Amino acid sequence: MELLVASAIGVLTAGGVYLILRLRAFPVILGLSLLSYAVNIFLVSTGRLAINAPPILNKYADVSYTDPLPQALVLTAIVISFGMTAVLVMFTLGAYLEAGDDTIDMTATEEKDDAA
Amino acid sequence: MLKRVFPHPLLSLTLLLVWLMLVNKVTPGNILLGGFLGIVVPILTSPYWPGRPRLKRPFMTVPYVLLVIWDIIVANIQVALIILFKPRSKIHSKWVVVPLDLTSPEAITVLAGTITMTPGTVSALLSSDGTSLLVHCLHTDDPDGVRDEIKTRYEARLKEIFG
Amino acid sequence: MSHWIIAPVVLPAMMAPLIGYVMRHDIVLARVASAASTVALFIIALGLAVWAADGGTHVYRLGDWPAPFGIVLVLDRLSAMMVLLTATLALIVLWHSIATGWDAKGRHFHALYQFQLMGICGAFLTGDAFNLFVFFEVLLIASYGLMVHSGGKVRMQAGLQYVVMNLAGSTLFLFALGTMYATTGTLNMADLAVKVPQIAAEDSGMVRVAAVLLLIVFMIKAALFPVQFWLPGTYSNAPAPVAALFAIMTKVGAYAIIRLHTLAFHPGAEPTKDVVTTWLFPAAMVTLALGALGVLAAKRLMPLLSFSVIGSMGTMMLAVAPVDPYATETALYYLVHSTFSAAALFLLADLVVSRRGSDVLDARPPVVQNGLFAALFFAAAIAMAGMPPLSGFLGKLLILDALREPELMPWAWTGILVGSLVTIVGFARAGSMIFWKSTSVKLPEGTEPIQSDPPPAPARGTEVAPVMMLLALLVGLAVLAGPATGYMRAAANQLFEPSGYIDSVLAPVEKPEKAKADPPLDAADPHAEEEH
Amino acid sequence: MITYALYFAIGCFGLGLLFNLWRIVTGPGQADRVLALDTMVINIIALLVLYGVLQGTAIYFEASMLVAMVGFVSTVAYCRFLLRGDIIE
Amino acid sequence: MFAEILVSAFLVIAGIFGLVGSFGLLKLNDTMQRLHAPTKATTLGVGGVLIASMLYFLLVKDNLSFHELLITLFLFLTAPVSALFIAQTHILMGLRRTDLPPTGGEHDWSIFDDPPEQDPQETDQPQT
Amino acid sequence: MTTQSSLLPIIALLPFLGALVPGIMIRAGRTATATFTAVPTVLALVMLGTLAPGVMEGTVYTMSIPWLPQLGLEAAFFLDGLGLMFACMILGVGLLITLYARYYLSGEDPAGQFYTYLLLFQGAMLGIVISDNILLLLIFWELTSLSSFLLIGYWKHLPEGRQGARMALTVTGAGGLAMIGGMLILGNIAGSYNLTDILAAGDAIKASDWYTPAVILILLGAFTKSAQFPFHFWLPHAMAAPTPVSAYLHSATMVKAGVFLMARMWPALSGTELWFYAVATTGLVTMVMAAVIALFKDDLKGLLAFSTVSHLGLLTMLLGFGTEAAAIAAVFHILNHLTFKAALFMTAGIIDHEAHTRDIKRLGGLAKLMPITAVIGTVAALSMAGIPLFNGFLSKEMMLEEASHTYWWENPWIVPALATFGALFSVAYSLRFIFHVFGGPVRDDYPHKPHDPPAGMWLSPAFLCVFVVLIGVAPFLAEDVVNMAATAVTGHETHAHLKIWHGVTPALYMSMAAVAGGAVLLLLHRPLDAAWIKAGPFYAKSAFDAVIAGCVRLSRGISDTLHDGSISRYLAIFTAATVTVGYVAFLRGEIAPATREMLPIPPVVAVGWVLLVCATAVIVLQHHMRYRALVVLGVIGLMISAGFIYISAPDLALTQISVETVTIMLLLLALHFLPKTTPQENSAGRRALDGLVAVAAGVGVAALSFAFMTRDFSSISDFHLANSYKGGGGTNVVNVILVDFRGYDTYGEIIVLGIAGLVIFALMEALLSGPAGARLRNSGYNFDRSHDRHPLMMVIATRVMMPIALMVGVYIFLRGHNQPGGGFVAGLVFSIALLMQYMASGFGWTSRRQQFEYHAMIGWGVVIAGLTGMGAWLSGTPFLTSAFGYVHLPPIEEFELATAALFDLGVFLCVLGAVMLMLYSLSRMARHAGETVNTEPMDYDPSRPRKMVEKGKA
Ligand code: NA
Ligand code: NA
Repeated sequence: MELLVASAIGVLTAGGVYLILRLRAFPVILGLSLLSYAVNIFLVSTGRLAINAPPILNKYADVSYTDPLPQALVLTAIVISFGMTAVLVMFTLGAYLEAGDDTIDMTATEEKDDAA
Repeated sequence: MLKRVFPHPLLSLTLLLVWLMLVNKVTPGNILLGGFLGIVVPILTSPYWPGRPRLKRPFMTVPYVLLVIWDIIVANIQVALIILFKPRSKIHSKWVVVPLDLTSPEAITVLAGTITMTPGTVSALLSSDGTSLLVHCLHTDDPDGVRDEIKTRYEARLKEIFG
Repeated sequence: MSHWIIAPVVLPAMMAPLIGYVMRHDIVLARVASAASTVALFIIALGLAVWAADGGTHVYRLGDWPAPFGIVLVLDRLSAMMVLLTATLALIVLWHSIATGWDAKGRHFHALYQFQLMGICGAFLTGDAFNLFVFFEVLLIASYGLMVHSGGKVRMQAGLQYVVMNLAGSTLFLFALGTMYATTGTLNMADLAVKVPQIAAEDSGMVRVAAVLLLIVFMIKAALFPVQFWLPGTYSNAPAPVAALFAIMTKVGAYAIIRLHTLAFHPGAEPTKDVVTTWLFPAAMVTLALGALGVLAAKRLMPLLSFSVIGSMGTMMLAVAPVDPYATETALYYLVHSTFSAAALFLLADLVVSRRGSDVLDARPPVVQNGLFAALFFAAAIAMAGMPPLSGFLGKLLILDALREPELMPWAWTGILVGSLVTIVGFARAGSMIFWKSTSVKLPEGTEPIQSDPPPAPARGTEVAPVMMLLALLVGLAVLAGPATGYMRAAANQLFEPSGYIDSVLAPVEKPEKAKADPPLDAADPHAEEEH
Repeated sequence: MITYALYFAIGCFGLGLLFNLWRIVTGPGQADRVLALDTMVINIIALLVLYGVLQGTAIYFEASMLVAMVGFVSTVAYCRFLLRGDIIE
Repeated sequence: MFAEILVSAFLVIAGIFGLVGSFGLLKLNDTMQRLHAPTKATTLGVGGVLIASMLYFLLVKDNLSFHELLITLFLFLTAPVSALFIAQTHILMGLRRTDLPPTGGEHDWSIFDDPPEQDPQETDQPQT
Repeated sequence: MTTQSSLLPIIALLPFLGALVPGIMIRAGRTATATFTAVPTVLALVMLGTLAPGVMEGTVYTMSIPWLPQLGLEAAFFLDGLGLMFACMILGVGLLITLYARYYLSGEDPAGQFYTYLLLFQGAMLGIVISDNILLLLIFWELTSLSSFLLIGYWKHLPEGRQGARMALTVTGAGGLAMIGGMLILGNIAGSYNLTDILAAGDAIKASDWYTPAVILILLGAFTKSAQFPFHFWLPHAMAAPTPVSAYLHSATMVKAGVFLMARMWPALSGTELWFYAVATTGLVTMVMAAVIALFKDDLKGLLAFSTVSHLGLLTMLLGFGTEAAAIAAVFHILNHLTFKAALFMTAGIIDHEAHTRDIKRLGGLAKLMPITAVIGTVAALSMAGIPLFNGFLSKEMMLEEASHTYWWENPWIVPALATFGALFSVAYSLRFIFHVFGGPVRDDYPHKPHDPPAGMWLSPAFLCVFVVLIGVAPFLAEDVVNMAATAVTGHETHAHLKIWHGVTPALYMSMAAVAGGAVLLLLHRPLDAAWIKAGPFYAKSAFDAVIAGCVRLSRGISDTLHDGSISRYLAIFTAATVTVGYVAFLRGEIAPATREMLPIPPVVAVGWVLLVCATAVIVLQHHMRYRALVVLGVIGLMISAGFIYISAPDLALTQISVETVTIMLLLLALHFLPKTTPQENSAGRRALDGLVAVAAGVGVAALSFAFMTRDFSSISDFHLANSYKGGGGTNVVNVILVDFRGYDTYGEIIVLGIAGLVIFALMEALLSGPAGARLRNSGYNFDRSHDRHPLMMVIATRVMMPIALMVGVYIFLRGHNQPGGGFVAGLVFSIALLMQYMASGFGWTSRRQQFEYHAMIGWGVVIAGLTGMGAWLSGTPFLTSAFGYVHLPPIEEFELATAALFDLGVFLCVLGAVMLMLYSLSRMARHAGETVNTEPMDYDPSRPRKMVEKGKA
C-alpha cells in the first residue's frame, strides 16, 4: 500500500513539474493542481497510513486512530491552495486579456541602449 | 402572509424528512430543528422558485412511483441482456419523438426523468417551445410503440397528478 | 501573558475587512482608517520592541494550549525588531501611496495593504513552522493583489509570473514541512530544536532533506540564487509603493533562515549541521554577483533598483551564512539598512518616473525639480551602494569585519567590494543619464514637447516627505549605529542562546480543566451506536 | 457470506472503473468523456457505500452524498461549457 | 442467516448491474447508445448497493439508517438531468440537425432554436 | 587641552554644516553664497589657528567619540603636524578657491550647488587629514570620491563632465574599496582601528603574514586617488570640471590624499622591500611617463593635469624611498606643489575664461594682453620647472639628491637617470606653458579678445605666487612647518635645513642637465609633437571606455540571458536545483532500515492507483487539449477523494471533492475566455530535459515519502487525540484541531480566502476599466452555441435540489465538530448549491435575487472569526481560547454550545463569500463580453402564454 501511495505521489509530482515548465499559463495551472494533489497526499502520508482508523473519537470501541494532525494541515493546505488557484486563474485571464495570448514567458522589450 | 412563511409547503415537508434522514435519528430536538430549517430554507430560496407548482392529485404519485420502480427493474434486465449478449450490429437504436400534452414544467421534468431512469430510453431534447420530447431508444424495432407506451403509461398518469 | 503580542496580527486583520467591505466605496474613510491602523501598529510595535529589549522570550499561547501542541507566538528581540521595521516602513510607504494617489488607482488597496501587514507581522511573530507557512500565504496572496494594483499589460504578465513562482515555492514549502513532521513528529520550532538533534546520525537523511528544502523555500523569498529570478520582474513592474513595501518581503525569507538556523537546525544540531553552511554561502555569493551585474546591465531604472535589491540580499546573506552571533548581528544591521534604502529608492523612482513618463535610461528632457530629485537619488543610491556617510557603508564594513573565516574571507571580501564598485558604477551611469544628461537634451526648434496633459506637476512636500523620512532613518541608523548594533548584538546573542527560547516556549503550563460538563460521548456523536 | 458478496460487488464496481477509464482516455467525443466521468462518479459512490458496509461504519456516508451532489454539478458544468461556453451565464 | 442471504443477494445483483453498466459504456457503438449504460449503474447498481447497505445496518447491525434513501433521492433527481445535458452536448457537437427527426411542432429542438418569447411574469420581479 | 581637542570634531563638522547654507539659498547669487561658504572655512581656520601653536610644540590633540563600538569605529580625531599642515592647506586654498570661483562662475551656473559641493568636499578632505580612526578615515575618503564626482559633473550638460565624473568615481571608488579591505586587515593586525595604535604597531604590522595584502590594498587606494600609473588616466578627464575644482581638487588637495595616506602610514608600513619596490617604482614610472605626456598636451588644463600626475609620482617615489630625508623632501614638495600648481590652474582658468579657449596652439602673445596673469603664470611655471629662486627648485633639488643615491635592484643608475629625465620634461612643459601661451606675438584669432580679469579673480593665484617666491628666496621660513609635518610623518623629530645652495652636488648637475635639456626639447617641440602624433599615443580613455563597455556588455550578456523573462526556465532551474540539493543532502546523511510493516494492497485500491496514474499520464501527454485535460483532472480529484476515505481521512475527502468541483468550475469559467488548445512550442530536446527534471523530482518525492511511511515515529498528536473531547469539546479530532488547537492557522487560512476574493474582484475591476475590457467587449463566440440557455429540466431539478443541498450544508456544518464536516465544507456545499442555481437560471437572474452581499459575507466571516478569537480576552485567556458547554432544554435532548462553532461560522461565511465573489467576478467579465441577462428563470415555460405579439402573429 505504501508503495502505491508513494508512487502515486511521485507520478503526480513528476506530471506537475513537467506541466509547470510549459510555456502557456493553462498547463501551468494544471501542473500546479497536480502538484497540489501530490503535496496533499504527501502531507497526509506523513502521519503514516492506517486503514479504517479515522480520527473520530469512539467511546464504544477500543480502536486506534490515525494521526489527525497531518489531516488538519492538509485541510488548511487545500483551502489555501484553492484560494491561490483562484487567484492564479484570474491572473491568467488578466494577462491573457491584456496581452492577447496566454504565453507565460515575458519577452524582454529591447530598449534604447547605452547610458552615457 | 402564510405564503411568505411557507412559500413551498411540500418542500418544507420534504426538507424536514431530509433532515431526519441526515441526522438519522428522530428526536424532538431534531424534529424541531428540521422543522425550523424546513421553514427557513424555502424562505431563503423562494426568490429562485417563483410561483408554486400545483399538484391536483398528490396521492397518485405513490402508484406512479411504484410503477416506475417496477419498470426500472424489468427494463434493467432487458437492457443488461442487450448489452451483454446482443452483437453490436444487431442493436437497432431509434429516435422517438414524443409530442407532449403536459405543459407544467414540473410535469415535463418528471416525465423526461422517468423516461431516462427507465433503462432503454433516454430523454435527449425538448423542443424549444416545450411541446415535444426527443427520446433515444436503445433497441427497438417499433418506435411508434415506444412513443405510445410513454404517452399512455407515464404521461397520462402524470397528467392526472399535475392536472 | 500579554495580549499585545498578537495585536500586530489582529489589528490589521480586523481593520482590513472593515476597510475592504464597509468602507469600500469611500476612499477618504479608507485612507483614514488605514493610516490610523498603521499608526497604531507602529506604536504597538514600538512598545513591543521596548518590551522585548528586556531580553526575555515572551510567549503567547494561542487558544491557551501548551506548546508544542497549540500554536504559539514568540516575541523576542529579533521578532520585535522585525515587526517594528515592518510597521515603520509600512507607515512611510502608506503615506507615499496616499500622497501620490496610488491607492486610488485600483480597488481595495488599503484592505490588501492591511492584510499584507497582518501576514508579515504574523510571519515574524509565529513560533510554529506550519503557521509560518500559513502567514507566508497570507502575505503572499495580499502581495499578489498589491502587485497588480491598478492593472496594466506588463504588470499583469509580471504578476502572473510572480504568482506562479510563489505557488511553486509554497508547494515546496509544504513538501518540506511534511518531511519535517514525518521525521520529528512536531511543528513547533522550539520543539524542533529539541527533536532534531535527537535524531540519530544513522537516520539523518530525511531530516536533512527537510532542512535543505526549507532553506530553498526561504531562499525564494530572500531572492537568492538560483531562485532569485522572480524578483526583477516583480519589483520592476509592481506599483512603486508596493515595490517599496516589498523591501520587507525579501527580509521575511532572510528572517526565516536566521530563525530556523539558530533554532531547529542550530549549529549544534548534528544531523543538519552542514546543510546551511554548504549552500547558503555560495548562493549568497552568486546572488551578490548577479545583483551587481544586473545593476550594471540595466537599461531601465526599475530593473536597476530591483537588481540592487538582489545584490543587497546577497550581501546580507553572506553574513547570515556563517551562522555565528557577530555575523548575524551585522546581517541584522544590514537588513534594516537595506530595507529602508530600497524603499527610498523605489519611492523616489516613483516620483521621478511618474513625471518623466518612462523609466528607460535614455536621454529625455529633465523632469521638474530635477535638482531636488537628483540630490535625493544621489543620497539613496549611495546608501544602497554602500558608500558613506549613510548606513550602507557601515553595514558593509560590519559584514566585512564579521567575515574573517579564512575560507570565506577572500570570496566574501572580493564579492562585496567588487560588487559595491559595480553597483556604484551602475548607479552613476543611471543617475547621470536621468539627472545630468537630461539637462543637455534640447528639443529641436518648433517641435512641441510630447508631454502628458496636463504637464506633470512638481512634487508637493507631502509627496517628497516619505523619501526624506527614509533617508533620515538611514542617517539615524548611521549616526546611532552604536545603540542600534547594541540592540542587534543582544538580539543575535539571544538567537544563539536558544535555550531561553526553547525553555520559554515549552515551559509546562497549568491548564484549567476546560470541559465544564462531561456528558456521555454519544450525546455528541449520533453515530456512536452504529459503530459498535 | 456477506463478506464474499461484498468483495464481489467491490470487484464489479472496481472493474467498472477500469472500463470507464478506457472510455475517458479514448473518447472519442467530449460527451463520451463526460459520460464516462459521470459513470465513474456513480461507481465511486457505490464503492464508498460498499466500503462503509465492509467496515461497518456510516462515517463515510457524507462523502458518498457529497460525491453524488458534486458529480451532478460538475457533469452539468462540463456540458454547459461545451454547450454554451459560459457555464453560469 | 436470511438477512445475510438477502444482503448478499442484493450485493451480487448490484455488482452485476453496475458492471454491466460500465461494460455497456465500453462496448456500445455510439455515444447515444452508451448514454443508456450509466442508467443501469445508477438505478439497479447503486440502488442495489444502497438497499443492501440499508438492510445490512438494519438486519445485521440492528440499526435503521435512512442515509441511503437520501443518496437514492439525490441520484434519481440528478441522473436524468445529467443524461439530458450529455445528450444535448453530444447532439450539438457530434450530430447534424438532419440526423434528428423533426419536432412535429412549429419550433425546432431547443438547442437549435431560440425559445418563443414570453411576457415577463408579474410575480417575478427582481428584488433589488 | 581637552577643550581644545573638542574643537576637532567641530572643525570636521563645520564644512558639512556649512554646506547646507548655500544649498538652501540656492538662488541667492554668487556673492552671497561665496560669502556664506567662506564663513565656515574661516571659522575652521581660526579654530585650527588656536591649535597650531600647540601642534608646533609637538602636542598631538586627540578627541574620540564612541560611534560603533562593535566594529571599532569611533569618531576619533587627532591633529599632529602632518594633519595641521594639510588642514591649513585645505582650508586656505579652499578660501582662495571660494573667492576665485565667485568670479569664475557665470551668472547662469547654480552657484549655491557649486559651493555646497565644494564645502562637502572640503569637509571630507579635512576629515581625512584629522581622522584618528582608519575606518573614519575611510568614510571621509569615500566622501571625497563622491563629492568630487559631483564637482566634476557640475556642468551636467557637458558629456565630458559626466564621463569624467564617472571615470573618476569608478577609479577612485575602486581604489577606495580596495583600501577598505586593506584597512580592515591592518586594523585586525594591529588590534585596533585607531591610527595612533596602528602607527605604534609598525613592527608587528610589518612582521605579520597579512602585511603584504594589507599594503597592496591600501596602496591601491592611495595610487588611484593620487593618479599613479596605471590609474592616472582619470585625472586628465576630471579636468572637464570647472577650473576652480581642478585647482582645488586635482592639484592642491584631493589627489594629495593618496600621498597624505602614504605619509600617514609611513611609520607603520614603509621601510620594507615591498614598500620600496611598490611605491618608489610606481612613483618613478608615473613621474617620467606623465612628464613626457604633459609636453605634448595642447590643452592647458591637460598639460597641467599630466604635470600634476608627474609631480604626484615624484611625491610617491619620495615616500617610497623610505628614508627620512626623502620624507622631508616629500613634505616640502607637497607644500610647494600646492602653491605653484594651484596658481597655475587658476591662471589657466583665467585664460580660458578670457580667451574662451585653453588650446595652447590657439594662444600665445598673452603677455601683452593680460600682463598680470602672465606674471602670475610665469612665476608659477618657473617654480614648476624647478628654476632657482622659486620654491619648486628647492624641493626638486632635494628629490634629485635623494634619487642620486638610491639603488634600484642593486643598480645605481636607473633611479637618478630616470629622475633627471623626468625633470627634463618637467622643465620643457613648464617652459612651453610660459612661451607658447604668454610669449610670442599677439594674435588676432583668439576666440575672444582676452584681457586681465577683475582683481577678485587674479588675487587668489597672486597670493599663492607670493608664497612661491617667498619660500623660493627664503626657504628657512618654511622650515618649521616642514619639520612639524615631517616629524609627524617619520614618527621622530626631524631637523630639516632648507637652503637654496647645497654646494656642488650630483643633484645640481642633474638639475642643470634638466634645465638645459628642457630648453632644447622646447625648441624641438614642433617636430617632436609631429612624431608624437604620428606615433599615435595610447589613449587611456578609449581603453577605459572599452573596458566599461565590455563589462556592461558582459553583464548584459549574463544578466539578460538569465533574467530573460522566461518563467518556465526559472522554474526549471528552481526544480533542478531543488532536486539536486535534496539528493545531495540526503546522500550525505544516512537512513536507518525500515521499521514499519507495509499494508496490503487490495485489488480495488490498485485499480484506483491505475486510474490515478493513467489520468495523470493523459493530462501530461494531452494537456494541449485543455478541455479534455480538465475532464481528466476530475478523475484525479475523484480518485484522491476516494483514497482519502480509504486511508482514514474522511474530512479530507469531503473537502477535496468539494474544492475540486469549485476549482473545475473556475477553470471552466476561465477557459471560456482562453484559447482552447495549447500549441506545441517546446523543442523535443527541451521537453526531454523537462521530462528528466520532472522524473527526478517525482522519484525523489516518491522515495522520500516511501522512506518515512515505512518508518515508525511518534508525534505530538497523541495530545490532540487525548484532549480533543475533554478540552476541545469535539470528537472529530481533525475539526477540533482546525477550530481549536490550531484555530489560528484556520484564521489565517480563511483570511487567505477572503483576500483571494478581494484580489480577484479588484483585478476584475482593473481589467474591465482598461484595454482588456475593450478586448473583452470585442470577443465573440467562435462556435455554434446551443440555443438552450436554461433548460427547463435543469431549472426544475434545481428548485428541489438546492434546498436539499442547503440542508446538507447545514447538517455538515453542525456536525463538523464531532463528525466529518465543518464550516469549510459547509461553505463549499452552500457554494455548490448556489452554483447549481446559477447554472440553472444564469448568474444574472440569480444574483438579482441574491439577498446577501458577498463582500459583506467575507467581511463578516473574518470579523466573526476575529471577534470570537478576541472574545477569549474577556476571560483573560489568549486569542482563540475556546469555551463550550452542554445545554439541556426539555424536551430537546442535551446539545452543545461552543465558541468553536461561532468561529466555524466565520469560516463558513468567509468561504461562501469568497467563492461567490470569485464567481461573480468571472461572470461579470462574461457579461462584459456581451452576454445578456435573462429575465426569466428558464428559457420557456410551456405552462405560460407566449408573448402577445407573437401570438397575434401566429
Ligand atoms: Na430510460
Ligand atoms: Na472542518
